Amino acid sequence: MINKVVTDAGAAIAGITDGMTLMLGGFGLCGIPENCIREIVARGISGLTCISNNAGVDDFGIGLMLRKRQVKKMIASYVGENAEFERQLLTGELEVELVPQGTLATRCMAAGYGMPAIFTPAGVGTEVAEGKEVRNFGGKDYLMEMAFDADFAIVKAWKGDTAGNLVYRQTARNFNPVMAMAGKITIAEVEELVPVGALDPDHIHTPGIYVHRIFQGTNYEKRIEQRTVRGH
Amino acid sequence: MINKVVTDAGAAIAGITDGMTLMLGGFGLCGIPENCIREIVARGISGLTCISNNAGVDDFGIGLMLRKRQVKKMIASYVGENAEFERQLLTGELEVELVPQGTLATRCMAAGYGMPAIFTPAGVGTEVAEGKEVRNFGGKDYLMEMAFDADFAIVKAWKGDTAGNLVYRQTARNFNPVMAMAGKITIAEVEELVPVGALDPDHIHTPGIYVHRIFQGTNYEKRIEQRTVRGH
Amino acid sequence: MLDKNGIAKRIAKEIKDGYYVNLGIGIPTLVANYIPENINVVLQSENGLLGMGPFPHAGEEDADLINAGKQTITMLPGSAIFDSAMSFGMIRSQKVDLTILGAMEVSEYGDIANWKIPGKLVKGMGGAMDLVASAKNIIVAMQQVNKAGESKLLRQCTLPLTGVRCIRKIVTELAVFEVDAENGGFHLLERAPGISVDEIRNATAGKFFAPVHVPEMDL
Amino acid sequence: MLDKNGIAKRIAKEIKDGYYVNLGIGIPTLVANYIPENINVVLQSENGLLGMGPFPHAGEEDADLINAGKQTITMLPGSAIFDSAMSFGMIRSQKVDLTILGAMEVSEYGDIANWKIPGKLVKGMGGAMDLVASAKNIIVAMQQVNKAGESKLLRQCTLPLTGVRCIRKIVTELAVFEVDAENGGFHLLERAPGISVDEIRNATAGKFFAPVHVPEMDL
Repeated sequence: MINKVVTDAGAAIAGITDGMTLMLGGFGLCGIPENCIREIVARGISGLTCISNNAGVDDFGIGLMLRKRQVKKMIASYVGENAEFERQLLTGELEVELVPQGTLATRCMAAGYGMPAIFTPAGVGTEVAEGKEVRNFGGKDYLMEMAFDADFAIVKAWKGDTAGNLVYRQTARNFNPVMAMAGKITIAEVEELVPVGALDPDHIHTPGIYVHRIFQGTNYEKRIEQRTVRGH
Repeated sequence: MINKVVTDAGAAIAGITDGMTLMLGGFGLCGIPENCIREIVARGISGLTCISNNAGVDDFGIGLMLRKRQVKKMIASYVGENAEFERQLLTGELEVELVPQGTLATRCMAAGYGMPAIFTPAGVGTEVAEGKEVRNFGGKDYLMEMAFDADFAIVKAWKGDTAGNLVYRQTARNFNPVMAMAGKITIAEVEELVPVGALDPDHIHTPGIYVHRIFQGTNYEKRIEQRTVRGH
Repeated sequence: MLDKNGIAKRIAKEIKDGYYVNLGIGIPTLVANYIPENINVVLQSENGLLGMGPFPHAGEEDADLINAGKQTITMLPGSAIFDSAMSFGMIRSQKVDLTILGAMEVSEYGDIANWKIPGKLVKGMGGAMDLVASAKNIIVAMQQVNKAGESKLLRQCTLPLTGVRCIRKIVTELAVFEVDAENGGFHLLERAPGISVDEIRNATAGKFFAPVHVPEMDL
Repeated sequence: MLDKNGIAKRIAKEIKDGYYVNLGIGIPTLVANYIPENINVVLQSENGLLGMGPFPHAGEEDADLINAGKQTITMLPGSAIFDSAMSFGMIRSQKVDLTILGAMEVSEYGDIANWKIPGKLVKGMGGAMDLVASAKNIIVAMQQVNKAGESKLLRQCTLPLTGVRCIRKIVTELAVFEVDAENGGFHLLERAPGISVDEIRNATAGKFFAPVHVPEMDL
């Protein structure tokens, strides 16, 4: 019987090699696949193109991969909060493609939904539009943006079952469901792996058909980037 | 304070007038907005264009509207199981636009997601492609299909809260979430209306921002179209 | 000559462990009865369900739980519910490994017609056009010969098309074929028990190819 | 001259009962503090939340619950969580009634620049380009004059654009403007308390229009 469950991040990332394109779920440090990132860093896989909304911070998330110079190109919407990123960008070591956040999300969804391209008004008239087809619908201009093509998508969910069904928690959902749909191979790491039947079919955010490998992660740090609390 | 809750189907369908375009959720008779259909029939609103996956059966669902000749045009993917429909189609009283089911769903989603058009391979090389732009991406042909433009979307959910958040039950979900996103005005009828806070934010299928009016329906028949049971 | 269940039984052998499968209405639905128990297969129903189970026991039918044929069904453990856009999203992105559906006609180039007979009432294509345009792996389950004795494996389809050059494999009451969409032609792979190559050739209106030795189906 | 809180307070008056509102980082975030209690407003955070509440009490921060500025937040009753595609779907389809965001420059035609200073490090546009391209109702909250004393309300933006002809209303430390995207021009609507029309004119580099009588803001 085919089994999607793998023991750990080491087994999960089998097949990820130098030069591949990876999607990594999360928004800032929220809902990022900590275990897989740790393992990719440990193995030193390099020359990677990473599609992710952000690039982590200096010492966490994708920032760990940047520090080890494993990333050739970053496709993201916002890459602040990262001095090492800045250094590599200014020295030309790192290539960066900035994409409006909604365009980024929708290009992932397009891949998962088998749509080769989508139309969005975001970026019309700006440098984001350079080289792209502009098309008018109903008096408004839209850019045609292409679906992403990623070798692996790596996502983090709260719970998952052995069939690969995933449930996310609060805003740790963010890009994870759209990336889960979009990888040629999708790896899910979850805080809690449960048997089939333990999740309500009505509550599943990512159906298992999109998930090829799943494992229960360990030692989640779940770091908070901007700890803000209420005044008195 | 603005209040989305209306008392009943009568109040919910206020503003629906002759000649409008309506989206109606459901698949077959599963998950259809029974209360609103009943009310539209009672009022005799006519000349309607209905976008719905199916056209009901002779004496239930959209079939009730057909029987009263309220529908000018039906946009659907499958319209069998309906003798009166057949009669009106053959006499030319009823206009029909048949749309592949995935195209129908995606044209709804496109409206809800602010995408003026989408690309799908469904129908390439068939009569569905007539008059449509064909475009090749990566060696494969796709049709460009336009987002729907509906005056009202009328959906049925299992539970809803007073903020308009909706939860569907099992396969009664079907087209309801994509249509809920797509109407200029969206009406939701629910089996159970609950106060805000009663639904888990992680379990909401349609966020309330898409829903303009909501009410708790009555006398749900929930008719089964093909009752099939297991042999011994 | 195979009956409907025989066709379904033969098709079931094409299903591999771990497959996600979409079964059309008619003979394809019967395939579910012949899936080997030692493999794990998940059935997709395009109205929005993965993990479709058998029909419910009498009295346990639920109006909220139906398949794409509008029949009452059950869910197996590990099922997931989703909306129609996502359902066809996973079909278009080829996450569904195998699609099995019926046909009125198939051409030697793999064109299929199965949704409309001009002059007769049109019921609509439902999800068939999406499925045939998107699936990487489609098996057609059909009667090779109609009631008038005419072959439905043709040089060209005469009925309005559902999809173009999309069918690779056909299982009929007589045989299993592979379709050569490149050069055109029905390549005979297997014979139904007791059926001769000549009988199959005679029932095939399109270009027909058979190797010297054609094995009988192993059912 | 208004401080940041003054600008936020004035903008809060633009928010109507039943509005869904997206608040950008900086001054816009402060607007939440001035929304009248007798109206019902739902805040959207584009990372995937409707119903954003105030910051949590110390000790109740949850790493899984942040806003688009990556700050820990809370949810109010009636909240809904969704993915990034749906979040920008509702933005593009104009379900969000009002977007409030900051700007480095605005042109007299309503072009906005707020994401990039060439030669300085580029942090990225985040969701700003999607928001300005889609929202039907955008208010810019900004300082009218930079630290060098130069106006940021220009004939043409000098920085790379975030969006074209999309800004209709601007609230600064000095005034409230309406932008005429058709003919070009900043139309003065209100003065900050104690600020004269001339002071505002002098702080506006783009075409400036003022009626004979310009009311003072009602804060």
